[in-house]
This record gives sequence, C-alpha cells and structure tokens, in this order.
Amino acid sequence: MSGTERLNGRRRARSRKAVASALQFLVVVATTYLGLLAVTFFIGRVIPIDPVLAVLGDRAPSHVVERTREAMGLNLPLYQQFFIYVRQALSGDFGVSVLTTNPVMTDIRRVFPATIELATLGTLIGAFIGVPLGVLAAVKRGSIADQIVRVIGLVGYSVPIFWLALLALLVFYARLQWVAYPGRIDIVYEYTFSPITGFYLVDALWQAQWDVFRDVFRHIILPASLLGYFSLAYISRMTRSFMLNELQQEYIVAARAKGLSEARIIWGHALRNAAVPLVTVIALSYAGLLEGSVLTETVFAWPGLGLYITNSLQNADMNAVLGGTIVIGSVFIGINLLSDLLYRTLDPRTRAR
Amino acid sequence: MSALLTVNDLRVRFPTRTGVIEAVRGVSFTLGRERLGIVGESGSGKSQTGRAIMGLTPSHAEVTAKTVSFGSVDLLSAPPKVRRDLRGKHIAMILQDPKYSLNPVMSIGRQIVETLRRHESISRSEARERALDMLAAVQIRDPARVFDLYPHEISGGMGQRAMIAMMLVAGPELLIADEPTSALDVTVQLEVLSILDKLVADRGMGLIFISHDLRLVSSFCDRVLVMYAGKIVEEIAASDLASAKHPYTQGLLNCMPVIGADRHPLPVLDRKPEWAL
Amino acid sequence: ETPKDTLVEAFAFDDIITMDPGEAFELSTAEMTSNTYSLLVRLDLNDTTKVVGDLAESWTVSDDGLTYTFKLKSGLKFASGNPITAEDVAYSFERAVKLDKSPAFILTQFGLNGDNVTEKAKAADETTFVFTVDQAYAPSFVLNCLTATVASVVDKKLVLEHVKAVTPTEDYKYDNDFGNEWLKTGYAGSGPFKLREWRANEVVVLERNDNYYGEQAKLARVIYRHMKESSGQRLALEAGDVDVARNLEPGDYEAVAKNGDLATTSAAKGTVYYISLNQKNEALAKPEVREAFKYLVDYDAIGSTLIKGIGEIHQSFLPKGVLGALDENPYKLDVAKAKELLAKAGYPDGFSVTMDVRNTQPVTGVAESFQQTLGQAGVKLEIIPGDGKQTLTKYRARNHDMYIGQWGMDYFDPNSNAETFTSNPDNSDEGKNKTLAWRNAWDVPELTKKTKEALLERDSAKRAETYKELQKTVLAESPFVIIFQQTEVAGLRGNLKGLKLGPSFDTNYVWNVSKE
Amino acid sequence: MTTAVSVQNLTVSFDDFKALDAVGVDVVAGESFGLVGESGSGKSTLLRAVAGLAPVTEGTIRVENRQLQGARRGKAFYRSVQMVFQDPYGSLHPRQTVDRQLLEPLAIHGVGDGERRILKALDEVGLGSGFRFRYPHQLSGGQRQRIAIARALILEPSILLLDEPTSALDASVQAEVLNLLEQVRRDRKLTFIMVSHDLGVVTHMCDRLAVMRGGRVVERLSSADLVAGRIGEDYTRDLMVASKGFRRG
Amino acid sequence: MSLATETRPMTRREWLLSDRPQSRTQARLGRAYMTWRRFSANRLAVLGLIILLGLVFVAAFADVLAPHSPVVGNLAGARLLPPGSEGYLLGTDDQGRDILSRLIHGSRLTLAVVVLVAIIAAPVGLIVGAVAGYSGGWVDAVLMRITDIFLAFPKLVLALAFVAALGPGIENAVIAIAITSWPPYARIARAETLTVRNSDYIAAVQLMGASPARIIFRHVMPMCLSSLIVRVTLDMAGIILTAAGLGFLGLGAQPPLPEWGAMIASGRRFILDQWWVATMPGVAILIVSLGFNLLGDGLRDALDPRESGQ
Ligand SMILES: Nc1ncnc2c1ncn2[C@@H]1O[C@H](COP(=O)(O)OP(=O)(O)OP(=O)(O)O)[C@@H](O)[C@H]1O
Ligand SMILES: Nc1ncnc2c1ncn2[C@@H]1O[C@H](COP(=O)(O)OP(=O)(O)OP(=O)(O)O)[C@@H](O)[C@H]1O
Ligand SMILES: [Mg+2]
Ligand SMILES: [Mg+2]
Repeated sequence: MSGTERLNGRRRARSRKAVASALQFLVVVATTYLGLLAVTFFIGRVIPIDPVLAVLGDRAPSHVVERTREAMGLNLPLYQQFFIYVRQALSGDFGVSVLTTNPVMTDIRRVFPATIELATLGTLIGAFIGVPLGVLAAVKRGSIADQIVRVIGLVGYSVPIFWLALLALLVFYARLQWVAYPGRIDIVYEYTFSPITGFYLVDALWQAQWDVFRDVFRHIILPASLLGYFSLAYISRMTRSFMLNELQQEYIVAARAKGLSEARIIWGHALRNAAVPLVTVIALSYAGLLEGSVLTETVFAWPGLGLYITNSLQNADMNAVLGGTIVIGSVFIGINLLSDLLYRTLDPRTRAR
Repeated sequence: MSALLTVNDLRVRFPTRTGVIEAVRGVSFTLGRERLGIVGESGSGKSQTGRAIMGLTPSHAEVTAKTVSFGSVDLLSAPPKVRRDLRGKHIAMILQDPKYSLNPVMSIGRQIVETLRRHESISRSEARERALDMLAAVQIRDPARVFDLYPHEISGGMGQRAMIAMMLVAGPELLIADEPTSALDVTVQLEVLSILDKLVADRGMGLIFISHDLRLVSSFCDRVLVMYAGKIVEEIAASDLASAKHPYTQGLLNCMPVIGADRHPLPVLDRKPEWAL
Repeated sequence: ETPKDTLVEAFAFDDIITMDPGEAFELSTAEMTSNTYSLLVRLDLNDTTKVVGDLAESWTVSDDGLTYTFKLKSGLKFASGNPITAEDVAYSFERAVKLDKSPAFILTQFGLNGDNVTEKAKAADETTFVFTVDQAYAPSFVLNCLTATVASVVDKKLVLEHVKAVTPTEDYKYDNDFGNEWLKTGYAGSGPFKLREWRANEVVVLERNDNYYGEQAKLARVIYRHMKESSGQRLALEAGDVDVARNLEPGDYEAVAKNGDLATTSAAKGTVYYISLNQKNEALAKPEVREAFKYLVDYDAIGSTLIKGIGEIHQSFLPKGVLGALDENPYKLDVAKAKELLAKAGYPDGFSVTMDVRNTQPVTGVAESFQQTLGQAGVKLEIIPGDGKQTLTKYRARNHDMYIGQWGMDYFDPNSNAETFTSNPDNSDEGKNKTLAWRNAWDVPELTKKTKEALLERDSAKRAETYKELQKTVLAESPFVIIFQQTEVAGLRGNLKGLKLGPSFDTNYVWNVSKE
Repeated sequence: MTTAVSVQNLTVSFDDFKALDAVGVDVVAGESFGLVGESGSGKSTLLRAVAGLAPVTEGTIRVENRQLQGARRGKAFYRSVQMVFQDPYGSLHPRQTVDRQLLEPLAIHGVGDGERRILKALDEVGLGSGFRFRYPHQLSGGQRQRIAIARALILEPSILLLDEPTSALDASVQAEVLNLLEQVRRDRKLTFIMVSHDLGVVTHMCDRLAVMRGGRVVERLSSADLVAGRIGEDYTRDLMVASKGFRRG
Repeated sequence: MSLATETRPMTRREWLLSDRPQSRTQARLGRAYMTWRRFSANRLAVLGLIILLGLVFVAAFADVLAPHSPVVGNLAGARLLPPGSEGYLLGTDDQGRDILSRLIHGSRLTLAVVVLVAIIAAPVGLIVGAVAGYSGGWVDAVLMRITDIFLAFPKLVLALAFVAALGPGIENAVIAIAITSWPPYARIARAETLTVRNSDYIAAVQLMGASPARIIFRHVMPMCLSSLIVRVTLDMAGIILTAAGLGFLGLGAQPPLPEWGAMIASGRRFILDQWWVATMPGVAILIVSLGFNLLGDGLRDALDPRESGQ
C-alpha cells in the first residue's frame, strides 16, 4: 500500500465531492426558492382581504364586484393555482400591481435600485467604520476605547430604528436644515436628470452633474448614515469578537516570535483570518439593511422597495407585497450564496483545489 | 564559555480573579552555544519560561527578573522595538503544534518569506530563493510545491518542518523549541529532531529544548533543567541523569514503561509538598 | 425653494389606482381628473346646490323631464388639438357605461346600459348633445350627477388610437377596451392642465394645457408629491420643499397657522364620519342601545381636539352645503342618560362588543375616545384594527359588530348619501344593493320608499324638505352614530395666491394658483 | 480458550476514504491485546467499529460469540463492552457532576442501588467520595481518566476498549493510571483491547499486539517477540527504534 | 485562598466555592455561584440585570405604580400636556392619557411578547436543531432545508405578511415574530450539536446504550442551552424592536393597549411639537432592549467564555 495511492484516492474523492456539493448547492437554492414561493402563496391565500376589493376599491357597486370576482378566476383548485403561481414567478411575472397598474416586476425594477443604493451606502459606512472600530476594541480590550465601541454597538443594537430616524429627521432636517428630505432628489432635478442605472449617486457622477450629485447626496446621507450606524453596531461587535478569537490563536504567538510588528500582526494576520467569517457578517448585515429598509424608507419617504411593500400592504395589493417579498427573499438567497462563495475563496481550507 | 543568554530570578505572575498565579518563580540559568533541555510535568512553568525570554508573555501577566540578557542586551528593559527586531532575527521559537501555529490562510512560502523580509531588505525573488533553500534544508522533498501549499494541506510532520524553516530562515543565534515534536508521531518525531539537531549543530546556535519527556531530553540535550511548580529543582548534565539527586527527577525517570523492563506495578511519584517550596 | 412656475403639493394619494375618468372612483383621482378634464357642467362654487356650464353653453330639460339637451360652446379644443364635439361627449358616456367600472352607476342609474347608451346619450349635431333618462328625476339630481368625474369628456379620436382589442365574453360583450388600459396612465382631456405623469405613490405631474378654452392656468406645472405623514408634510412645507401640504392633522395644522411664513385654507367636504351598529348583533339591535350609543360620544372633546380644524361636529347624514342638509346636533355626551337607556334595554351592567377600525387618523383617535366613554357606561369595546381593505372586507360581509368609517359623496347630490344611509331594498345576505343600511342589516322598507320618492321630486324645495325628514329619522332611530363632517385643510407657503379648496374632492382646482 | 472479540475482514469507509481496510483481529477472553501504529492508521476506528460508533461497510464483528449487525447493539452488548477514551478532557460531559455521569449508565440500564455502586466505583479507581460532586473542570487529567474508567466499569463489563487512555497524561500520572488499569483487569478478569502509539506502554500492558498502518494490520506479534527483537516488518522495527529515544547519528 | 479554613467553620462563600462539594445541591449551587461571580464582575451586565428586574417589578406592580389609568384619558382637559405637568410626570398623549402610566402598563405587554416569543421560538429551534444535528442524514437535510427557507426570508417583511394574513393584534404579532425567529436558534443548536455529537462523552453515553432521545434531551441539549440562552437574551432586544416595528406600521397591539411601539407610532404624529409623546416610549424601548443586550453580553461572558475570548 503506497502513500500516493491513498493520497490520489483522497483527491479523487475530493473532486467528486466538489461536484456533488455544487449539485447539492443547486438543490438547496432551488428548494429554498420553492419554499419561499410556497409560503408567500400560502400567505396570499390565507389573507382575509377580498382581492376584488383591492382591485375595485370600496365604492364599487355590487354587480361590478360580482363580475370582477368571477373574472379573476379564483375558482381553480389550489394546487393548480400554486403551479401557475410558481411558473409565473419563475419567469419573473408576479402579476400586476393593483396600486400602480404596472406589472409588479416593472415596479420593482424601478424602486429596487433606490433601496440597493441606500443599503449599499449604509453597508459601506458600516463596514468602513465598523471593522476598524471592532479591531481597535479587540486590540485594546478592556480599555476606554473598547468600552466606547461596545456602548456604541449596544445602543445601535437596542434603539428602534424608526424612532432614531424620526429624531434624526427632527434634528438634522427640521432644526438644522443640514440635509434634504424627502425622497431621493429634489423636484427641481426630477425632470432635468435622467438616471441610467437607477443609482442616482453613480448616475450623477457618471454624467458629471455635480449639483445633482450634491443634491442626491444631501438626500441619501441621513438615511444611509442611520442604516450605516446599525450596520456599524453589528459589524464592529462581530469584528471585535472574531478578532479576540483570532488574537488568542497560537499562530499569533508564532507571528510575534518572528518579530513582526503589532500592526502587521493585527491587520495582516489576525484580521485576514477574521475576514473569513466577517464576510458573512457583512453580507448578512447588507441583507438585513435591504430588509430593514421597510422601516427606514417609511420614515424617510424613500421611494424604494421597502416603502413599496408597506404601501402595497396597506392597500392590500398582495401581488406587489408577495412579489416584493419574493424579490427580497431571492436577494437574501443570492447574498447568502455570494457570501458562501466569498467565504470559500477567502478561506483556503474550504477552497476546492 | 561566553553566555548567550543569562537568566537570573525570572518570575512570571498571572493576576486572576481568584488570586495571583505564580507560573514561574525565580528561574535562573545561563546558556551558551549548547543544547539545554527543560523538563517537568504539565503546568510546571516550562513554556512560560521560554515565552518570557521571547517576550511573548500575555500582556496582562507580570514578568520580573534580576536579569534576562541576551548577549549585551537587557531584554526586559529593552524597548519593544528592539525586542521585536531581536525576535526572529536573533532569538527564535518553535511552538508545539504546527496545526495551530501556522497561519491557516497564508501559504507556507509566504509565511517563511515574511520572516525574511521583516528582518532583511531583500527582493521578493531572493527571499523566495532563500525560503526554498530553507525548505530543502529541513528535508522537504519538493520545496517548490510545498511553498504554495496552505497549512491544512500538509501533514503534521511537514508542518513542523515548515515551522522550523520559518523560524530559522533569518539565522537566529538562539532557538527556543517548546515541545516541538509532541504533536507528532514517534517515527516522525525522530526525523524532525534530527533535522533540528543538525541545524543547531551546523549553525552553532544555542538551543533551549522544552519537553515533558525526560528520556527524550536527556538523549537530545547536553544539559537538563528539571522544573517543578515554577522552580528549577535540579540542573544536571544529560550524561549524569542516572545519578540524579532529586527524588522528583528520579521519579520522572522511573515511572515510564520501558520495552523489556518488566516492572509491575510501575513505580509512581510520591509528591512531597516541600518540593514546591 | 420650489421653482417659480411650479406648484409642488405634498399630498397622500396612495388611493390612486387609475387615471381613466371612466374607471377612477378614488378621491385623489377626482382632484386630478377635475383639473385635467372638462365636463358638460360643473358645480357652482358660489352656490353648491346649483350647477354651471363647463363645456356646455346652455341646456334645457324637456317638460316630461326625460330629455336633457346640451348645447356646447364653440371652438373648443382638446389638449391634443382635436376639436371637442358632441360626438366626443357621447363617446365618453358610451365608454363609461360599457366599461361598467365602479363609477358607471352614476350614469346607469338613469336607465342607461350597454345596449341603449348610444341611443340615450347621443350627439344631435356637432355641438348638441342629448341625454335621455328613464324617469322624471329631479333635474337637480341629474345635473349634479353629471358633475361627477365619470362624465368627463375624453378625446374620442385620441382614445381610438389607443384601444386594445379584447375577446368579447359573457360579461363583457365588446371587442375593444375603449382605451381603458391606455387611459389608466394616459391622458385624453381638455382641462386647464394636462396629465404628464403619474407614478403610483410617488408623483403626479400636471402641465399647463395651452389649448384650454378658458382662462389659462397661471402656473406651468403642478407636481403632487406623495407624502403620507402629516408631520413630514409640515416639515417639507416649513422647509420650503413643497408649496402646499394637504394632509395636515390638527396639531400640525395649528402650527402651520401660527407660522408667519405660511398660510392655511380649508373647506368643508361632503364626507361624514360615523359609527355604525350591525343590527345582526342582538344587543345593538335594541333601539335603546342605538340611542344610548349616540349619547356616548364625547362630541365636544372630539371636536375641540382630535378633529380640531379638520372636521366639524355634524350628526346628520347630509353634509353641510348639500341640498337639504340638516344643521342640527341634538346629541351630547350624557353617560347617565345612556346608562338609563341601557338599563331599559336590559343591559344595566353593559356588555362587550367589538369595533373594526382602520389604522388611520382621525378614525383611530375617535374610536379610542369612544372606547373610553363607552367604558364609562359599562360597555366594553374591543377595537379590532386593520388596514382599510381588511376592515372593509369584513364590513361588506356584514361580519362586524360595529364599524367606524367615513362616507364620502359619490356625486354632489343629497341622494348619494340618502340612498346609502336610508335605503335597503333587500336585507337578505344576498342583497344586491350593498348600501350602508344593508351592511348594517337595518331593514327599513318605509325609508327606502321615501328615499326613492325624493329622487323624483322635481321641486327642489320640496325635495329638500323630504331629505330633512329622512335625516331626522336617521338621527333618532338609525344604527348610525354620525359624528362629524370632514373639513379639508391645506397649509400653504406665504407666497402662494389663489389656492382654494372646493366643497368636494373634484372641485379642488389648482388653475387659479399663482406665486409671488 | 474462547475468543472475546473476533473481527474479520473489517472495512470502514468515510465517504470514499477507507479508514480500515479488511482488518482481522482475534482477541482471546481474558487477554490484553494491543494495537499500535502511527496517527491515522485506523486504531481508534477499529475500536469504535467494535463499539458500534463507526460505520462498518464490510466484514463481521463477533463479541463473545454473538455476531453484531451494523451499528445496532443490544443492551446486553453495552453491559459487556465498555470503552475509555484518549482525551480525558473530552470524554466527560462538562456540565455534569461526576455523580451524574456515573449514575447515567445505571439509570439507562435500570440498575438499582446506585448510591452504593457509585461509591464503590469511585473507591475502586482510587478516588474518595470527595470527588463525587465535582465537575470535570475541577479535576486534573489523571483524575478525569480515573472517572472515565470508573464509568466504564460501573456496568461491570467483561471487555474494555482502551483508546490511548494515557497519551494525554504526564508520565508520572500515566504510571498511576496504567497501574490502576492493570489492577482492575486482574481483579475483574477483564479482556482489554488497548490502543497506544507508545510501544513501551503496549508491551508493558499487553500480551499480544497488532501493528497497524494505513488502515491495515501489518504485523501481529507477541510482546515477548517484540522485546526479543523477533520482528518481521520494517515498520515495526522503526517504531521500536523510535521508542528508544533520540540517537544522534 | 485562606489557609485557616480547617480551624473555623466555612463561610457561605467558601461553602459555595468549595472544590469538594458534598452534595448535588452544593455542586449545583457552587456552579451557579461561580457563574454569578463571573457575571457580576461585569458591571454593565449587572446594570442590564437590574434594568430587567426593574421591568419585571414594574410589570408586576403596574396597578399600584401607575398614577393614572393607562386607557382612560382626559381628552378635553389634559391632552398633549408636556412632561412635568401637574400630575403627569411624563406628559400626556393625544387622548389625554398619562404617558407614564401607559409606559408602566406597557411593560407587561413588552414582557409578555418577549416571554411568549422566547418560549415558543427557542424550544422549537432547540428541538429542531438538536434533532437535525444529532440525527444527520435525511432528517437533518429536511429539517435544515425548512430552516434555511425560513432563514432566507426577510424577517420583518415576512412578519408583516403574516400579520397581514392573520390580522393585526398582539397575539398575531407574537406568532409572526415567533415563526420568523426560531430558525437562527435551530442553526445554533445544530452547530452546537454537531460539535458535541462527535465528542467522546457522547460516544460514552451511546456506549451505555442510551436511546437517541435520551442523548438528545439529557446530554446534547444542555450543551446547546447556554449559547442558546445567550442568543435568546440578545435577540430579545431584536424582538422588542420588531414588535415595536410592527406596532409602528400599525400591525401590532390593538388600541388602547399601551404597547410601546404603537405608542411611538401614534406619538409620531406629534413629533414636531409634542416630542415627548413619541420620545418617551422610544426611550423605554431603548432602555429595556439595552438591558437585554447588556444582560446577554454578560451572560455570554459568564456562560460561554469561549466566545467572549476570556
Ligand atoms: N494566561 C494565563 N493565565 C493564568 N495562568 C496561566 C496562563 N498561562 C499559563 N498559566 C499558568 O502558568 C503555569 C505554567 O504554565 P506553562 O504553560 O508554562 O506550563 P508548561 O510547563 O509549559 O506545561 P505543559 O507541559 O502543559 O505545556 C500553569 O499552571 C498555568 O496554569
Ligand atoms: N468520522 C470520520 N470521518 C471521516 N474520516 C474519519 C472519521 N474518523 C476517522 N477518520 C479518518 O480515518 C483515519 C483513521 O482514523 P483513526 O482515528 O482510527 O486513527 P488513529 O489510528 O486512531 O490515529 P490517532 O493516533 O491520531 O488517534 C484517519 O485518517 C481519519 O482522518
Ligand atoms: Mg507548555
Ligand atoms: Mg486515535
């Protein structure tokens, strides 16, 4: 029995495993998505709202209501309805929004960039401030700096976002007039500025419209900072805990024994290792912000997906609500997938060779 | 004999919630370019002694000594920068378990190169060459391949060799090896030890070899320090071990089952409280 | 600061679901439609019991009261540049009736249907439009109904360019959609403004119609920006980000009124807020209980706090300003009296009951206040909150105990409210006519008949008298605790001139607004 | 002479990796049998397969002349076979007192008289009742290993599987534990299968041993042969040399 | 440690700290005492505990503590009074109700939501995770699939949709939050179970012939418990915030229940002029969820020293 033979066997097994795990991964994504559809479908059926009412409004006379009810064909067997539902959802067809009369997908395509832009900026703020803060707290464990970072994080964890948003609005908009509100852009620019990507900051930069950029920035900065704060609270806390863990490892001692500087040990070795789980944390926090937009967007009248969903909910526009839920859910799945992949590339131990 | 390292009354204390733990309680010795073994049972303070010399004691611990000098440098009063420059370049340390002591997300080669480039301003390619040479020196058969591997992709024995390569690549004068082979298989253990032995001999380094295996230490080192409860209870030349005076040392020697020696039951240590005083 | 030539209004218009005048029946749409489309006749804002001509130069009613002949003004043009003819009017009526969407009943109640509409609403010549009704209704009724937005005149030529073919079915016998799909977001009118864009829950943009026959609108553009929150609207108004805030609540309204840079305006609207008692509930069906509940609303406190400025205590079903409206508020909070009545009804210790309440102000606040005063008389009220659609679904299925809500007039005529509060032709669960009386299972054959008669009374004074009687009956006996009439308010920037809210939602005109 | 444990042609695979490859071992009742070999050679896996803790793909295991099926074991099996693990820090439940850990097997098997048995078991492994209510973290490594032995003995098994029971211990403590094991074997006439990588320990404890490498048994020999240098395989000889300590050469 | 222990009777502290406990109770108490000592050394954690004890106290004696009725106000006479007004320490709301009294009574709702969610979601997650982790194979696959599906959902949006489907009200809010909050617990319990499953002490119990159920419930679950407790405590803050969020969107507790989130929602309308109406309940939420977070942090340090890095 030679060692190489065993080794080869293992390698073969590993590559077979890689294929199998890729397949498994697909199955996982598919079933998750199907489950998402099943639950949204279920919610859509169970909801005690007359769908006809949603289409017609309250003041429609009875015969119109009756006629529409029949026309909407709510009489097929459930499984058949579900089948149709799945097929449509897979082709990106979530029906027509009652509220806007547009296909839900068209609406989402219009509002989602607003949410993504907000959440992305929030996450960037959160990560670029949160990670260094977390590292600082871990390195200076027990110091005043650590305590301050912890308190910042704890408060961020404990404060109702919509409440803080209200207060922030009161202070920075109503009293100080530092920022703009509401929406993404001033009315003035509404008809002189034609976005391409839907991400206004990017578009304004792209087209070199500095005044527009300034205006868009003034609109986005407050909600993005708030979201950034929440993201920061989470990220700094997790960074701290990961860093503490890494700093205790033997390889840190080994690195010190090599004579490396503290900075190199912290940023090059410990953080590089902490980065592996951190990627997941940041991705999760990003997903959380996308979802958390439901509350923030309401307060800031931010025309994004969150506001779209709440509005639709309040108007019993279930197609839109479920479509939005599915899109956010899909993005969640996608982000999880992405963070998984990132995890794999960052961590050589899980990297398939 | 010109002393490479002088340690006088070294003490390491850990303040904890339940009181102060004295891990090392007044250890003194001098070391030339020789192989010095430190043995003792678990918790006797062997590692903390080694780490205190390296300056790797956890920050909340308290390290005091009359002197800890490396050549002409007083280590304890030296500024951190000076100590850092010494570490890796002049004093190096090998840790027990390669599985945990190598950075898991950095390739073996980069970790070796990192030591070199920290202490010598040389080009990337030159550093790579030196690292490959070093890998070859620790008897790794295919250095170029191993260079790019990650710690989890190599075996324990290979990891320990890489660790040795990483620590010795900058050519230190003093090496502290803290149980460098106890995580390895017996057969591999010997290979690694012989590599270590050869490198130390070739380069004329001083070596502090920490182990709990008295027999191994005595066969590997010139001189042995026996530690018990943070103190050195006996210092003895390896060749004189059979005539050790301290009952602890004798107990340690005797309690190991030996092939061919038919002792049932095995003699056991009868610890006396006064040993710890 | 907003641009000089643009009016920016903060307005909660999340109810808009279509901009097609033949289909739209929402309050916010009414404002947009009335500013962008022309009608034959409009409500006379100086005397809301009368109408004035819009496209119509003049009109006559035949002696038998069945034929209405309208003469159009000359030289009229749509925003598209197409001329306006009687043909367009006829087509507008035809499509509304044939589409048979929510507001169509305002026309079809005169005996129109898909088969006869081309006969009953037709162009006699280029400028003469003839409208035939099936009974000799009070002319005020007919004309009032024609002020509704469903009677807006659409550009036939333009619409025909955008019709979509559909397959006829049992329910819908026509081969095209009369441009309905296009008009949901499109525009084919002739009003002072053109509809440029509507993005649901975001923005509605109106632009001046240079082809308008009358006086040109003063501003080039009106932008309605969707904002739900009163406080947000006020903030934006104070900051000058908007010129008008339309959905201010009492506190914010007061603050705006006090602000020297800002001004306010208000107008009583044809909407009443009421609490209704489902007569299917044994306890609530007792006449004494119905009466007791009317004594258990703290009208004064509500009037001076929760609805201060945005509503006025008003206990009869016809809003002020409507023909025959009764201005009497006999009820006051009187817990002792209510207790007495409850004891008489056999509930000396009160009882438990639920009320469906939608999550909007001031309804929630009033409901909570009512809950407290009911509690004082021993009646335990459980509030079941829900969004509008949820509570309505339950309400329309008659599954509630009590309901609090508002009723806005469908068209500016007393019959609109009289019919819903006092007529219930078939009280069975299958009843086709789901009036408020039906929803609360209030079976009143006598009143139903009387309501019908009022419709055919051609003498306006007598007609008004009948409505007064109906209101008195409702006040005394009905399961409706009518509390107040809505006052619509707006906060304005100080530099705004000419903004006046009308008596109904389709009379909030913006073409007279200008900026200094 | 009866066979206590008989393993024939045993193969254990994890996914595609064969941890044991057609291994055969016969252990006579009352003897002490040793398994040596390098790390990863499958020593632990063999023991775990016997105990029903590893997935058997092929081969047969007979314990006291009863053929065992798959990973399922009857209650009787557990009363005759017990195991002591390598890592004294990992083999005791960290949240349970010694008392609870010793009581558990009695409770599972519905054995009464727990009080007495626990005290007796503690006594037997040289720990007084003072240790009864301690948590594992309040014990030293050697003491933990004694508890693990007590736990294994409390059901009065006839076969004890020992997976490197002393390799995590200091040499001085190792001697104590080895003495203890020898003594209970003598007292109870137990059959031992003992894994170790230390030839010294194995020859000290066992009559016969098997040398494993890469999932296979490469050589079976008696301790006496080993001591006398009657060794067939190079690998065994390497092990032998290695255990003598370092030779500068 | 003192050397004089033999000569005088043990103090209670020494009895607890004894490393030679004489009875089960002493052992258990000693362990608890050690945990308490570790916990109480963390001043912030003790503050968290005090906050929560305060919450429980206030909730228990709400009837005695509240100066006014939480539901009946004085609409005509005492509406929107600022804090410090005669008889109204924290002011009144738009129905003329005393905000302090409402906050005091609201503590019951907050506590109820938190406790209900905890006793629904945590055990469900624990059982699902432990069973999945221990069983492995298809049981694991199926259970984890379901868990992942729920995890992939946007939590708040899903809760919204559920409440919309079930109808608003505090019970439904609780159910909706519980439905969306068990999956992380299942994940934690499973992860913990996986590490425990392959440990030797579980192998030892298997070797005693213990049934899988016994192993899961008596040996595996206790190991998951501490990280679960920590996580649940930390999540409490999130639950309070989610409940408040639902209330804020008008889908939480029914009026006139003094639920804090709903109070913010209704006070939000007055934020510009009567800031206290929305601010007071916000502060209450902040304090209580801060309390939970502090406690959770402290518990983690005390129960799960690994994670805190001690
Ligand atoms: N961070 C620390 N805090 C408190 N006590 C510590 C710490 N590190 C080590 N000790 C204590 O110091 C003593 C000596 O530890 P050391 O690691 O030097 O032992 P050792 O001789 O190397 O043992 P082993 O053979 O197990 O490695 C031990 O009793 C240990 O408990
Ligand atoms: N549960 C498992 N899943 C996958 N592989 C396993 C598992 N258990 C053991 N193996 C593999 O089986 C091989 C044999 O392992 P085993 O534990 O039997 O070795 P051992 O001889 O006891 O080594 P050691 O001396 O290190 O304890 C090893 O390569 C190991 O990686
Ligand atoms: Mg050590
Ligand atoms: Mg093993």
